[in-house]
Amino acid sequence: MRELTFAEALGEAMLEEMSKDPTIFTYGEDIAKQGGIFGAYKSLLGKFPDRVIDTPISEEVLLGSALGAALAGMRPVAEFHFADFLFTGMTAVTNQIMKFRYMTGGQAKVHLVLRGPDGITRSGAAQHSESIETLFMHIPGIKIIVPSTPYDMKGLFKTALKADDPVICFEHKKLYETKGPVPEEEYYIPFGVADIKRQGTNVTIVSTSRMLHESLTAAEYLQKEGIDSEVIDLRTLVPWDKQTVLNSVKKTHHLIVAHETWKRAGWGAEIAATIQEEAFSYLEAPILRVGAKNVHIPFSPKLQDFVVPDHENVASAVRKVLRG
Amino acid sequence: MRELTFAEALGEAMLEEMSKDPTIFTYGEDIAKQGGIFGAYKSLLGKFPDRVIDTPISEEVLLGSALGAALAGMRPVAEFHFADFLFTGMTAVTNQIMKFRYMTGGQAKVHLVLRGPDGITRSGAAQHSESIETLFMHIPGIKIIVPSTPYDMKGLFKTALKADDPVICFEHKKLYETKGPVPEEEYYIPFGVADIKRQGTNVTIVSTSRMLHESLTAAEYLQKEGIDSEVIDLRTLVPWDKQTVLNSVKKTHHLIVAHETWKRAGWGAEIAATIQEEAFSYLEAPILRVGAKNVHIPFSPKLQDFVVPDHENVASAVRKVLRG
Amino acid sequence: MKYSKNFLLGLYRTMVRIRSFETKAEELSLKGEVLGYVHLYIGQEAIATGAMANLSKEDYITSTHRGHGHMIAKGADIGKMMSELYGKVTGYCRGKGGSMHIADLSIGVLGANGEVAGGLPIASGAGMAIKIKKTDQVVVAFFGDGASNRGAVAEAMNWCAVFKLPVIFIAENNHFASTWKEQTTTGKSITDRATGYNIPAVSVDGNDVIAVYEASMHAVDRARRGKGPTLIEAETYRIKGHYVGDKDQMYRNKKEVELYWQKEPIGQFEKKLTEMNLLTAAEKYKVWNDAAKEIDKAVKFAQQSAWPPVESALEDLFADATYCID
Amino acid sequence: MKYSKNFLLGLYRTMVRIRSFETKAEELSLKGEVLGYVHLYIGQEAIATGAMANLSKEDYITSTHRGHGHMIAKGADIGKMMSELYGKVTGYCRGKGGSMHIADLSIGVLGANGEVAGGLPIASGAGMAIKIKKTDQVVVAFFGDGASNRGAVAEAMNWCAVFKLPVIFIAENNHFASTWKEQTTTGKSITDRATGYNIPAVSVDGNDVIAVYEASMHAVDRARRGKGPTLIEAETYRIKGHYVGDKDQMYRNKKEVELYWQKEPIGQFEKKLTEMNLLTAAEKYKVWNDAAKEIDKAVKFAQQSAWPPVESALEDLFADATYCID
Ligand SMILES: Cc1ncc(C[n+]2csc(CCOP(=O)(O)OP(=O)(O)O)c2C)c(N)n1
Ligand SMILES: Cc1ncc(C[n+]2csc(CCOP(=O)(O)OP(=O)(O)O)c2C)c(N)n1
Ligand SMILES: [Mg+2]
Ligand SMILES: [Mg+2]
Repeated sequence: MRELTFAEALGEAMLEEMSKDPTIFTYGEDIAKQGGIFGAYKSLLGKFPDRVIDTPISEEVLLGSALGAALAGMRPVAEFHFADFLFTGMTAVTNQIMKFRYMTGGQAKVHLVLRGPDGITRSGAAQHSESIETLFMHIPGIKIIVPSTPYDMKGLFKTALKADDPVICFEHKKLYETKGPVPEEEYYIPFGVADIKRQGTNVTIVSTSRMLHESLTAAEYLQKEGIDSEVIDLRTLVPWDKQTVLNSVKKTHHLIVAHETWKRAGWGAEIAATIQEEAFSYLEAPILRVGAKNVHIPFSPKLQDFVVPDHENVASAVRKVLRG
Repeated sequence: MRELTFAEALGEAMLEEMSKDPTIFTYGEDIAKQGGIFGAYKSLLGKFPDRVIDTPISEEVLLGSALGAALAGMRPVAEFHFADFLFTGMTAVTNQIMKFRYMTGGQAKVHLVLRGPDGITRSGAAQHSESIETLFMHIPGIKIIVPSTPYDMKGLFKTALKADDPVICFEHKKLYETKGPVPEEEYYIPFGVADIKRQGTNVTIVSTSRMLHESLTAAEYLQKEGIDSEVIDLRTLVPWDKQTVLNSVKKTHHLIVAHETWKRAGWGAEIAATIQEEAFSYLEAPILRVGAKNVHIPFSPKLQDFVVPDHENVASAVRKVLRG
Repeated sequence: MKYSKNFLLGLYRTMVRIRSFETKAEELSLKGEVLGYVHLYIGQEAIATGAMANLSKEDYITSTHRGHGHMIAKGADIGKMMSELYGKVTGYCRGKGGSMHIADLSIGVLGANGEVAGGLPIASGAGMAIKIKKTDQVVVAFFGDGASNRGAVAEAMNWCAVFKLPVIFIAENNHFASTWKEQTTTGKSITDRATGYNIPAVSVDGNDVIAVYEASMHAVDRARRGKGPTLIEAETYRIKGHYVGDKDQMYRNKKEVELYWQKEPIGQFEKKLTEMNLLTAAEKYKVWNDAAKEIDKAVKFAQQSAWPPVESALEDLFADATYCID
Repeated sequence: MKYSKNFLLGLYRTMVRIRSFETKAEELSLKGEVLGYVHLYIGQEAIATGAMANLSKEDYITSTHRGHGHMIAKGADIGKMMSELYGKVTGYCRGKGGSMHIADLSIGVLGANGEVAGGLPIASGAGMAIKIKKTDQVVVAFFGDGASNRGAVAEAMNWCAVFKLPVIFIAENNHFASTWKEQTTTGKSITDRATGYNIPAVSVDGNDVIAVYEASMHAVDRARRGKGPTLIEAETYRIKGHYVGDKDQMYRNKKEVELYWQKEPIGQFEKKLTEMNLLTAAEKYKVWNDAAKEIDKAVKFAQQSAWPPVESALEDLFADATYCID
């Protein structure tokens, strides 16, 4: 199968759906003239001049206008530039977009997509490195996609572009350049369906995005030690595929949840709390979580590596849970 | 002992500390001329005209200016009016206040307090009823106080006013008018020390704020059924008193966490995930969480009652955890 | 006057219907039948009425926390409004929204808003949609003098100016932001704010329905012709408390309030119409009486409507909520 | 000219030191020794230099993502700066901040900022503190033309005007917001934004250090006398890419960039000083040479400094972190 980068897969999803649906338009800071800071919109360069729009640095209107445009019949795709800058327009998301349909008793379909990069780079430091998907899982009203491969990126994003509800998509900065197979034929990936990226019998590792790859790497190392890991990619957090995780845990009796965002009150806690509740008697050891330490992302590379988890942290957690 | 309302206790804390420390000042929307919308500043009416300040409706500057004032040597106390409107200035909190000291390598003490009402009223609806303390537990950089009684309100707040770190205080709207004993003598309550508000042997209920009272009510009902509950008030969420909860669970072998905020990815998940990790072998049943359902707070009273938990939800969870 | 009697009486009728609705809402809120926070539009009726007289159902508006007048002037069903204020299932939002979240998408009302200035980004987005779809719709975004200090207002003005969006900003300057009179707003007039964005701006007497109508007419016309946004400041005065229940009002002088009751828009317009022999005592009586009857019917409808079933609390978050709620 | 040679050469020296630092930072960033995103101040040296010449260590500034020039002009240690850019433990932020979070609280720099316009609320708060403490300090808040479209800027201008705070807003209009030239900013000049807040505003040639110095002098003087904020727009041009690594710059014309290299502030000032016989070739050589030596020393210091110990990553979040980190 042909290979695309993660960025190209996103671009292709946009191109295909925009070609079919004239109500889709996309806008944000520095997207039209240079195809996005991480190149995600290179495929759109020179196309759809009315529907690929550079905007002022005005995040509250940037995000809030997506709601207005959706209510007026369009399907806006607003880029938030860096996940950290969702905060400069946060009220438009949490108080408006995520509440509108509910507050008005279901009067409108709020079909809009917010998307952009999250996660670490090399030395992005505290204000350009955050992963804040947990916030949108806690507060109700938006669906969350967190793809880990070009294949998932394209398929999930195409679904988002057809969805009748608000969707937020977090694209990890370190994934944009990664390559993977993407079929020529059109396909859509439904929300709420996890993908078992590796089958195994001893332990279940639940992850997403960059940490999914770290988990797969950890699984390789662990295999050499005789530990057979099942690695589940949730792919979407709202909704999240509880059943697949439960089934796996009932088989492996051990669970690790691994994400890049802070461990404390991160979404791993939700998975852990839910699974211990629903599969209590199947668990042979406590569920362990792997996540960033409770500080901000520091600038200096070794500090960053220490704060943010990688495959070694996943592997240690697995060893701990299996060997005590 | 004399009784004060929760609002009076807060007012007294402010009055005492402002009288001693000329660097404390407080500001927000509609606080100076009418003593705050929930009357928390009635005790300050007419006092400290330079240090009790009404402001424009400009939440980003309202919140962000607290950082600037702290860096310039003051101890600002900024009122956020409604927890929901933290979002209109959220970036000032998450990107500035909570990161400043860390990003600058510890160059400054960021002594500031953000405070205001959260939680439900009767028909406040989706934009005036939120509890969002979990966000500040997830993202590092601010200490969180969530008092449940006038005594705790005063003691914790006095500590906040002397702290050298950012503190956010959530005061539940339904608590302002509640009364409780407050000694005449000055006292401070340290952060990170839970208060066992009721001793018990069969089950541990961890809670805060309004839900603490619902948990105590539930405990009364349960006592009649022969269930003896221990009710722990965490009082602060960053830091939270893990040891007290662990000790209790090792005794009762059963744990319920109850909060008003959404159950999904709420702070109850953090408590549950941590305790199952650290007291796995002591647990005789899964930890259950009680929280709001995953929708917004609806306007109509019966809908609100259905979405937001009360003592009955706590009691059912206890029964379920003890009886299966 | 260059307007037909029919047209003028139409404006009058709308203002009276708003006033009557609000007077009743106040009474019912004090009684505890109407629930939640209620911010009355009394004294500002000329603004919604004058502005909306230029709009059709296809045009959009974004409203505020003080939004009943906007809804009524845009053509909302008073029964569904009242029922929503009661929290009943027949209300506009099936009892989920209440006064501060009332909306009627079918007539272009993109929501009241519990967040001050929260409507302006939404209005900007509706404007973007219109521009891309190339229709001749317009959007009117209402906000208060207090709201004008929120960053969202500045962002929205610049945004709409940059893209030449068909958005009309109407600042209802009632000189209060809850307890504060003016002191938190700088600039000589809110229209000065438009200068920085190269937006034409005009200040009008917000208690004069014709003045508001005409100013809006020009702005709407400009917007429909693709010339971009306009800011209108409508000067008025908040003669009622900030919300029902704001009793003491220690922050202002009772005399001042009495003074402004003399200038309220309906009385002024009645006087003008009477002087022009366009409104007889009988006609006046009929307008008020019709309004009263309509409101009574609405109240009865609300009272007799059912509470929403509790399970409906879990509906309406998503169009497709599969596995998203539990 | 009414200024002493000493004073003028001081300004010149500061500009040269900034330029030299930035040129070296660019080189080292391309080499990968300096880490993270680096936004160069090259071409804007006159603004930081002219403004800061009015300030003392006790005065505050808030800086931007393009903040090296502000730091140096305010009197920062170049060694600690370079070391921070390397992520070393001897850096200003112990390697935790990098270019975008550099700060020196001891000389009143309340931080660079990775968030566009993020400094303005902070500056407003420092202004409040000064007003309450009744000292004669001032605050200078720098921001870009792109930043001027964020709501925070409008909120801060109104806020500082309402409370008459000693805050000077300096808009560095380099005509670019990353890839965008002007098109996202309306208004004829950023000074027009001040009208809405009744703030005096002036536009100056930001490549003329004396012009910036004088405009700031008046604003600072006004602020010290308790008269409130001023907005200064300093017109300049971003002759380098948005950040080191912004190579193609498809969004602009190479010719335009060359043109503006003719107008860059140091060359202009050198010419002026030379014409006035205040700068000999030897003096000029010495200034550049001293700067180069200082920078070399700084680089060596950075290179020879240790990496921060990993455990230090868990420090500095709180003054008292008991039970807060784990
Ligand atoms: C973002 C936000 N901040 C604060 C509030 C609380 N609040 C509600 S109305 C109001 C005053 C609004 O004044 P103005 O915009 O002039 O409207 P008016 O009430 O005069 O109609 C305030 C502060 C809010 N609802 N939203
Ligand atoms: C709130 C926020 N939005 C977006 C960005 C990304 N960003 C960094 S610099 C920049 C352009 C800033 O332009 P301007 O304010 O004119 O400053 P200049 O780069 O020209 O110095 C943008 C969009 C950011 N850092 N912060
Ligand atoms: Mg007002
Ligand atoms: Mg610029």
